[in-house]
Amino acid sequence: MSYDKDSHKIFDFIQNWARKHSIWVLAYGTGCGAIEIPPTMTSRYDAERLGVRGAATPRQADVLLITGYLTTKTLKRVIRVYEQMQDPKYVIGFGSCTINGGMYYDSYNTIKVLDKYLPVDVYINGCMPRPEAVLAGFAKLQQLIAEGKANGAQKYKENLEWYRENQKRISPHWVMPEYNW
Amino acid sequence: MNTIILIFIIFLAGAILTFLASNIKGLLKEVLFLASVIVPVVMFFTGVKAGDSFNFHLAGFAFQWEITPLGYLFALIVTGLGVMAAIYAVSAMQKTKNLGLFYFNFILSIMSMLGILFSRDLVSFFIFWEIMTWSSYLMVVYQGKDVQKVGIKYFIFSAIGAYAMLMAIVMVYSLTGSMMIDKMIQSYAGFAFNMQIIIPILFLIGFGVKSAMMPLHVWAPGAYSHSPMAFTSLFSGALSKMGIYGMVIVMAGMIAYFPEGHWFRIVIAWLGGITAVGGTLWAIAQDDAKKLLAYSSVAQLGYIIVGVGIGTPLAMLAALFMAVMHALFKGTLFMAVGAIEKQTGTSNFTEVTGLIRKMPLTFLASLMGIIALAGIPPLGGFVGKWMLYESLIGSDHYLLVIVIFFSSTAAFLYCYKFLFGFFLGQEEKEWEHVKEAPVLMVIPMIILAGGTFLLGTFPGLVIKPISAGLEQLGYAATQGKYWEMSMLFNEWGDQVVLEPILYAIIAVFAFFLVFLLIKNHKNTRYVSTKDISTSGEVPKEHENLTFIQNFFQPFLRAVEPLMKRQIDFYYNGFGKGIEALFDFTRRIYTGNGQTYALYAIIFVVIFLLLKTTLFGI
Amino acid sequence: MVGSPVLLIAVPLLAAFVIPLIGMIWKELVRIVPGLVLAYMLVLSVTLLVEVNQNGTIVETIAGWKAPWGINLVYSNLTGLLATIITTLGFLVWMFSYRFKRNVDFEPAKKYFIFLMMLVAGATGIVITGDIFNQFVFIEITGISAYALTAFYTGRNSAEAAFKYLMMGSLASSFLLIAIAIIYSQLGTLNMAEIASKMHTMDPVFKVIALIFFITGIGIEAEIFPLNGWAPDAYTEAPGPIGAAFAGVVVKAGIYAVIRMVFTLFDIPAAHDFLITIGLITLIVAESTALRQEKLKRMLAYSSIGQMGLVLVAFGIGTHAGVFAALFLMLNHAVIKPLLFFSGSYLVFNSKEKRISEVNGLGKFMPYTAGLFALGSFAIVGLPPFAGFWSKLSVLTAAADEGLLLVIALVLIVSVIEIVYYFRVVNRIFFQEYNKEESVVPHKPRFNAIIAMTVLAILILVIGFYPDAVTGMLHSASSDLLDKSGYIDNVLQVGQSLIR
Amino acid sequence: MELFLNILGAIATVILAFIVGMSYGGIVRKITARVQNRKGPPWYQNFIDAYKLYSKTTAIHHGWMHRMGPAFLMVSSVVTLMFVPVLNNGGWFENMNFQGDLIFLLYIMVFGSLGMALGAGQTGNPNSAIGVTRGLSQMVGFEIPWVMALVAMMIQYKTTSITGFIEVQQESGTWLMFSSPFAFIAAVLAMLGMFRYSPFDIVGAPSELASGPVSENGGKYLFTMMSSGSIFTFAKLTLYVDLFMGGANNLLVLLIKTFALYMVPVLYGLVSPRYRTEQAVRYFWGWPLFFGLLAIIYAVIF
Amino acid sequence: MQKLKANLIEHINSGFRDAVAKDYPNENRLDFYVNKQCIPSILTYAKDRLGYIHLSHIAIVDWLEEGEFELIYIIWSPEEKIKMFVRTRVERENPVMPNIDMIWRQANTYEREFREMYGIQFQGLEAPEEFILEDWQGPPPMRRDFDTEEYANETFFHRPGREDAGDVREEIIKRSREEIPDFAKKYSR
Repeated sequence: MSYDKDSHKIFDFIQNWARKHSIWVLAYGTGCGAIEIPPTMTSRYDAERLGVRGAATPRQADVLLITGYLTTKTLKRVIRVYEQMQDPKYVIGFGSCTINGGMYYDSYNTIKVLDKYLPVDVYINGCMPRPEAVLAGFAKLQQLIAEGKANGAQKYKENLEWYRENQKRISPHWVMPEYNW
Repeated sequence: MNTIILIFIIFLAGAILTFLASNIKGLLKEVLFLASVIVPVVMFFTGVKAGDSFNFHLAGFAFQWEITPLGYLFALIVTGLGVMAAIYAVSAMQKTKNLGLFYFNFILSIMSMLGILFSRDLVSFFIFWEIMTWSSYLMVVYQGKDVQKVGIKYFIFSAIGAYAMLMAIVMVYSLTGSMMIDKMIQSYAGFAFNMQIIIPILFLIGFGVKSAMMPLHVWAPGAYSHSPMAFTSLFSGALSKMGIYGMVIVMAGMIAYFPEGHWFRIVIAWLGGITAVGGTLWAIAQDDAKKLLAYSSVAQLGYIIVGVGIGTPLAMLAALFMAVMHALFKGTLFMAVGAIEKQTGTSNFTEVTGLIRKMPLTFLASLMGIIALAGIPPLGGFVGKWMLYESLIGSDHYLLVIVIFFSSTAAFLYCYKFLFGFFLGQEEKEWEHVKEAPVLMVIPMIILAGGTFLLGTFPGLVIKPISAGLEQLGYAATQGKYWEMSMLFNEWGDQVVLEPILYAIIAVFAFFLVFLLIKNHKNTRYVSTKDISTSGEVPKEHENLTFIQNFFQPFLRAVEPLMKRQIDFYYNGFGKGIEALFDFTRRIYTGNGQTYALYAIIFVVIFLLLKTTLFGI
Repeated sequence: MVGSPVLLIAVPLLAAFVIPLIGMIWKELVRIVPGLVLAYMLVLSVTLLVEVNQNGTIVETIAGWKAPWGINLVYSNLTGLLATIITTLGFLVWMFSYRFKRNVDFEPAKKYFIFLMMLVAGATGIVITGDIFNQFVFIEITGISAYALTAFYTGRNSAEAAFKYLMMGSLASSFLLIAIAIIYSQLGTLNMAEIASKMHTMDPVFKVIALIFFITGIGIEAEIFPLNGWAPDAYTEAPGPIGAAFAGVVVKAGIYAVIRMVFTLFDIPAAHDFLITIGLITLIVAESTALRQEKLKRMLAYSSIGQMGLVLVAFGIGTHAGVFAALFLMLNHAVIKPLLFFSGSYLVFNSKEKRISEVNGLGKFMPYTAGLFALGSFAIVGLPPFAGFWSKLSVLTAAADEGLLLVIALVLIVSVIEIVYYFRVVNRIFFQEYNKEESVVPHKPRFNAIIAMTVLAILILVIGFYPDAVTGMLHSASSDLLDKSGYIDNVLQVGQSLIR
Repeated sequence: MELFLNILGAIATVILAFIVGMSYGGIVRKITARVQNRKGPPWYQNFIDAYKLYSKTTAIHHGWMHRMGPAFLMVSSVVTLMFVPVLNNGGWFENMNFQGDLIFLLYIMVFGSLGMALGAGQTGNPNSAIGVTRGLSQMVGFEIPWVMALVAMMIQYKTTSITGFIEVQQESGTWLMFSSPFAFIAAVLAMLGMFRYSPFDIVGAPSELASGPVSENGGKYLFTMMSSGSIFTFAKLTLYVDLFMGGANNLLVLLIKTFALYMVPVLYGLVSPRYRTEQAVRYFWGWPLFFGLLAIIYAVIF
Repeated sequence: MQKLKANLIEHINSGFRDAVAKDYPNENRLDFYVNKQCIPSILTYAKDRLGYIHLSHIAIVDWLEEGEFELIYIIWSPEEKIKMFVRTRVERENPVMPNIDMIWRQANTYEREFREMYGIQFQGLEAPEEFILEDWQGPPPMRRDFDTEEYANETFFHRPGREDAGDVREEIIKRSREEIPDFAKKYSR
C-alpha cells in the first residue's frame, strides 16, 4: 500500500484522515475488560461519534482491541486473528494485564507482556480502564494515525522472525499458519 | 427409400448391432453407438423437412408418419440433446458392466421419441410411447442397486398412464372409426358431452404421468435419480417433454373447443401450479443432488403444464420455450452431476464439497445451468419465465401467478444448494485428488450451457419454430406481436429488449471486475478455505466446517404445514390395500380338491336356478 | 393332397401304441419317433390349412358313413388354424423335452412320449371333429393323458395334483355326458351340423340346461372360474414343457369346444353376455390371484387362466372384430406362454420349491434364457412392438366398437396388475443381487431347448413387427366361425352327396 | 453520439445514486443515534468508511467466485437502477427505462444476491452459508406480498412497465398509493424485509453470524458491496416512488419522497428486536399476504 | 435416616469388608474409606443395587505431607436423599487409578482434568491428550509443590520495573494527602 511512501503527501493526508475517522474495532473479549466495551459504544459514551464502530470479523476490522489478560491458549487465537486482518491494522492493549500481567503476574498460564508477541500501538492503562480512558486511547490512536506513526503492522512484518520466536517459546508445538498479510 | 423410414431402420439396426457388439473388446461398440445416434440425426437434419410423410398399413390400421412443425421443434430437442447425451455417455459409462443393454436402450429411446413426434396416427403414437416407456424403464433399473421399488413404481405409473391413453385411443376409434390424430381433433366437436370430457382426461392422465404432473409424479424422483446420469439428462430433458408434446396436441389441437378460461384448462393449469410448488418444496428438502434435480424437474414441468393449460398464444410460446430451455439446462445439470459422481463416487451434498477449483469447467456449466434454471437474466430461463408471467397476468390468472412466483422464488433456494453443496464451501482433504471430468463429458455440458446463454439474448432463434408449430395447431402468427429476434412483448405491448440488457450487464460486470482486480492484482493471493475467520481457531486438516446439514431447516420449518404428507404415503396405502384384497381372492383357491368340486357343483346349481334371469328363457 | 385330416388323429394315436414296441429295438427311438410323428403332423396340418384356404373347407367322413349319422371331421379355416397351433406346439414341446430332466431315462421317457402323443392326438381331435360324442371321447383321451403327465414326477404333490385334476375331469365328463344325453334325447342326433340346424326346434328349457351342462363340463377343461381349481396345481406339478402344452394345447381345445357350442350349436344370444361376464370374472380373479403368488409356475398358471378369461371376453363380444381379437389372443398366448413356461422351467430348474424369490440375479448366469423370459413377459403384458400388443389392441378396439367401455376399463386395469407381477419377476432376475443361499443354482439350457425357445421368440418378434403375417389367416378363421350356415351346409352337403 | 450521451447519463445516474444512497445511510446512522439518545457520527460518516475501505489492502482471496461476487452484486444494482425511471420526464436519467418491465426488474434484482451468495459460498465460512440460506428464505417470504401488490396493480392498470404506471398517475392526477391502497400497504410491508433492517436483519446479524455473507470480505470487496448497497437502496426507493407516489418531477421532490419512504423501515427497525428465520418468513405470510389478497380483490372489483 | 444409613453400611460392608464407614449423625452424609482397587466395584454396586445413580462430583485433595492424593467420589441417591462420599487414597509418586468413566460418562471430564492438573493416570482412559492446557511443558500445575511464580518467571517475559514497584497506596497518599486507615495496613505488600 502507498501509505508508507514519501510521495503523495496530500493523498496520504486524506487517506490518514479517513482512516482516523473510521475505526472499525474487533473487540477480542478475552478478559474482564470486555464489559467496558458496551458502555463505550452505547449511549453514555457513544464512541460512534468518533467513527469508532464494531466490526464482526477480522477481515473487516482495523483495530484489534485486546481486552485483558491473555492465556497462552487464547494468545494463539489472537495472533491468528491479527494475522487475518487486512492492512492497515492496529492493536490496542487494554488494561494492565496486557502491559505487565497485572494481577496475574505470577500465573502459570497467562502472558505478561503483550508487545513481545504482537505489535501494540496503544496501551490503555487501568484495571479496568474506564470508558473515558478507552476513549482517550482511541483518541491517541487517531492522533498516531493522523501523524502516520501507527505503524505496528509494518513493524510486525519486518520483525516477523523475532515475533515468531517469542510466540514459539510459549507454544512450541503449535504449527503456525502462514502469514499472508 | 423414404428418409423417415430409413432413419428408423438405422436406429433399430444400430441398436441391435451395438447390442451384439457389446462383448467385443475395443472401441467398436462406442463407434457403432455414436454412429447409430449421429447418422440418423444428421439424416434428419439434412434429408427431412417439415411436411414429409410416410404412410403404410399394418394389422388393419392405417399408419401415417409425418413431420409437423411442432414435431420438428420437439425433434430438435430430442436429437440435439440426444447427440450430446450420447457423446457424454460414451465417456461417462466407460468401465460399466452390461454396456450393450445401455446403448441398446439409449438408441431405442431416442428412436421412440422421434417416432412419437412423427406419428400422426394414434396407434403408432402408442406403440412408440410404450417402446419409450420400457426402454427407459430398463434404464431406470439398469444400475441394479435398490431399484426394485423404484423400477416397479415407474412402470406401474407409466402403465396406468399408457393404458389410460390406450382407453382414450380406442374410444376415439370407436367414435370416429379412425386412428388419425387429425381426424380425432376435427371430429371432437361432434362427440357426446361425456366423451368430450372423458377423452381429454384420459389422455391427460397418460401425458401427465410422463411429464410428472402432481399427483402422478411420485415415480419421478426415484426414476430420475436411479438411472445412469448420461441417460437422466435425456430422460428429464427430452423424454418427459413427450408428455408436454402430447398435451399440446390434445389441448391445443382442440383449441376451438376449449376456449381460454374453460374450466378444464384451469384445472390443468392449477395442477401444473401445484406440481411446481410441491416439486420445489421437496427439492429444497433433498440432500442428494439427483433427487434434488429430479424434484426440480417435476417443478419445471409444472411451469410448462401451466403454460399449456392456459393456452393463450403467449402462454403456449412460454411453455414451449421453457420446454426447450429445460432440456438444455436440465441436461447440463444432470450431466454435471454425472461427472461429479464419476469423479468422486457420490452425489450427496453432505459428502462432497468444495470442488470449484478441481472441476472449474463443470462448475461453469452448472453455474450457467443454474442461472438459467432460476430464470435470472441474461440467460434463457428468464425469457420463458417472463413470457409465462406475462401470459398469466394478461389472461387474468391472478392467484396462479402468485403460486408460480412463489415456486420460482423458492427455486433459488435449491439452486443455491446445488451450487454450494458441490462446488463451494470448504475444500476438503478427502477430495483433493479429484480432477476435472474427461473432455468428452465436459464438452456436451458446455455446449448445452452455451445454448442457454445464446437463447437468453436471441430467443427468436427458438421461438420462430415454436411459432411455426403453433400456427400449424391453429394459432395466429405471433411474430411482431409477442416477440422479435431479441425482444419480447406482452399482451399490453410492454417490452423487454434483451440485447442492450446483455451488453449493459457485461459492461458493468467487466468494469467492476477490473476495478476489483486491477489495483493490487499481484499482491492478492489465494488462501485456502481453512483460512477463514473462525474466532482465531485454526481448523485442522480433517475438520470439516462446511455447513450443509439441514441447509434450509428454518425455511422448511416455516413451510412445514405444506409438506406434512407425502403423496407417496397414500399410494403406498392404496397399494397395500389392494394387495390385501388380492390376498383374499387368492384364498378362493384353497388347494383342496373337495372345495373345487364343490365350486363346480355350486356353479351348475346356480346357473340352473338362475337360468331364466341369465338367459332370458 | 398330402393326406387327410384323419391322419392327424390316427397317426399320433398309432404312434402312442407303437412307441413301447419300437423302444425294444433301439431305446433312443422312443424319443426320436414322436418327433418324426409330430413333424409329420405339423407339415400335414400346414399343408391342409393352405389347401383349405384355397379350396374351402374339407369335410372328411370316417368309414364312409353319411354325415348326419356317421362321424365326420371338419377341417376348416378355424379348426385348421387351431390344429396347426396345436401341432406346432406339440412339436416344440417335443423338441424342448427331448432328454428333459427325467426323460433321460428310458422308462419315464417312454411313458412321457406316449402320453404326449395321446395328448396331442386328443386335442387335435377335439378341434377337428364334427361329432359331439366323438368330441367327448377326445376330451376323455386328452384328459387321461393329462392326468398321467401331471403325475409324471411321481411325488406326493404331483400325485395330489393329478388326483385333483382327475376328480375335476371326471366331474366334467359326467356333466358333458348329461348334456349330450339331453341333446340326443331331444334332437336324436349327435352330429354338430345337424344339431345346429335343428336347434331352434328344441325346447328352450332343455336347451338352456344342456348349454349349462356343456359349459360347465368343457369349462373345467377351459379353465373358467370357478371351475379351474385344478389348473394351478397341475401346471405347477407337471413338468415345465407339459405346462406349456397345457397352456397351448389343452386349454385351446377346451376354449374351442366352448365357442363351438355357443356360436354354432346353440342359438342363445344371451350366451354372449354370459361369456363376457364369466370371462371378466375369470380374468380379474385369476390376475389378482397371480399377483400374490410366490411360486413361478403357479404365477404363470394363473396368468394363463386370466388370458383365457380375456379370450372368452373377446369371443363374447361376438362381432367379427371380437372373434378376430379372440383368435389373435389365442394365437399369441399359444406362442408366448410356452416360451414363458420353457424359459421359466429352466430358471427354476434346480429348485425344489420353485419360488419366485429364488430367481434373484439369474440374469447374470443365464442371460439368454432370462432374456427370453423377459421378452415373453414384455410380450404377454402387451408391450409394443411385441406380439401381445396387437391382440390386446384388437380386443380393445373390438370392445370399443360395441361401446363396452366398462369392459375396456377393467381389462386395462387388470393389465396393470399383470405388469406388476411379471415385472417383479423380471426385476428379480436381472436387477437383484445373486444370493448364494437363497437363489437357485443356475442350469444352462440344452441345445434343443434353446432352439425351441428361439423359434417361439422369433415368432413373437415376427408377429410383433409384422402382424399382417397372421392377420389374414385369423380373419378368414373368424369369418369361418361366424358363418354358421356355411358350416352346416358344408357338413351336410357332404352327407347329401354321399346319399346320392 | 447518442450512445455516448446515454452512457454519460448512465454514469451520472450511478454517481447520483451512490451519493444519495451513501448520504441516506449516514443520515440513518445519525437518526438511529438520536433515537438512542446519542450524538452519533456525522452524516458523511459513510463516505469516510467507504473511502477507508477502498484504501485498505485486499491481500487475499478465496478463489475466482469470491472475487466475482461483489461484481455480480454491482451488476444487479446498476442494472436495476438503469431500468428505474429516476425523473418523470426522463431527461438525463432516461437510461433504459423503456427496455424492460417490472417482471424483468424483479428477476434482475435477484441476480446480485445469487452472485453474492456464490461469492460468500466460496469463502468456505459456515457463517456466510448460514446467512445466505437465511437471506434466501426471507426473500421467499417477502417476495410473495410484493409480487401480489405488483400483480394487483398490473391487472388494475393493464400495464407492466414502470413508465406505464407513471403515466397512469400523471393522467389521473392521484398517486397510486391512494387509488390502490392495499397494494401499497402490502408493498410497504414487503419493503420492511427488502431493506433488511431490524427485525429482518437476520442475514448479517453481526453477533450471531459475524455479519453473515460478507464475513470474509474486507477492503475493496466490502467497499464494492457497500456502494452497491447504497445504489440499490436508491434504486428501490425510486422504484417505490415511481410506482406508488407519482414519481418525481425534479430531484428535490425525489429526495423528499424517497427519504420519507425510507424512514418507514428504518423507524420500524429501530423499535423492533430481531426475528428468527421462520418467524420472519411467516410474518410475511400473515398480514402482508392478507393485504396482498385484498389488493388483488380490490383490483379485480374495480 | 439413621435406619437407612445403617442399612447402607450393612450392605456395603457385606460386599466390601475393608470399607470403613464414617457417619455424620446430623447430616445426610455418609463416608466410606476404601482401597483404590475397590472403587469401580463399589461404585457399580452403589449405582446398580443401592440406587446411588448420580455422580455429583469427584474431588481431589493433595496431601503433600503424607505423600498421597485423596480422591473423593460423591454420589447421591435421589430416593434415599443421602450423599455417599467414597474416599480413597493413592500415592503421589506415579499415581495410577482405576477408571470409572464406563460407570458414569461424566467422570471422563474429571479424570481428564486430574490427569492434566495432577498427573494422575487412569487405567484405560480413552481421551485425547490435551484437555485444558495446550502445549504444556512443565509439571502438573495444580500439585502443591508446583511453584507457579517461578515457572512464570522462567517461561514468560516480564516488563522491567515490576520488581521495584512501590505500594500504590503511598502514591495515593502523596497525591491526596490522606492517611491509610489502620485496617488497610496489614494488607501491605
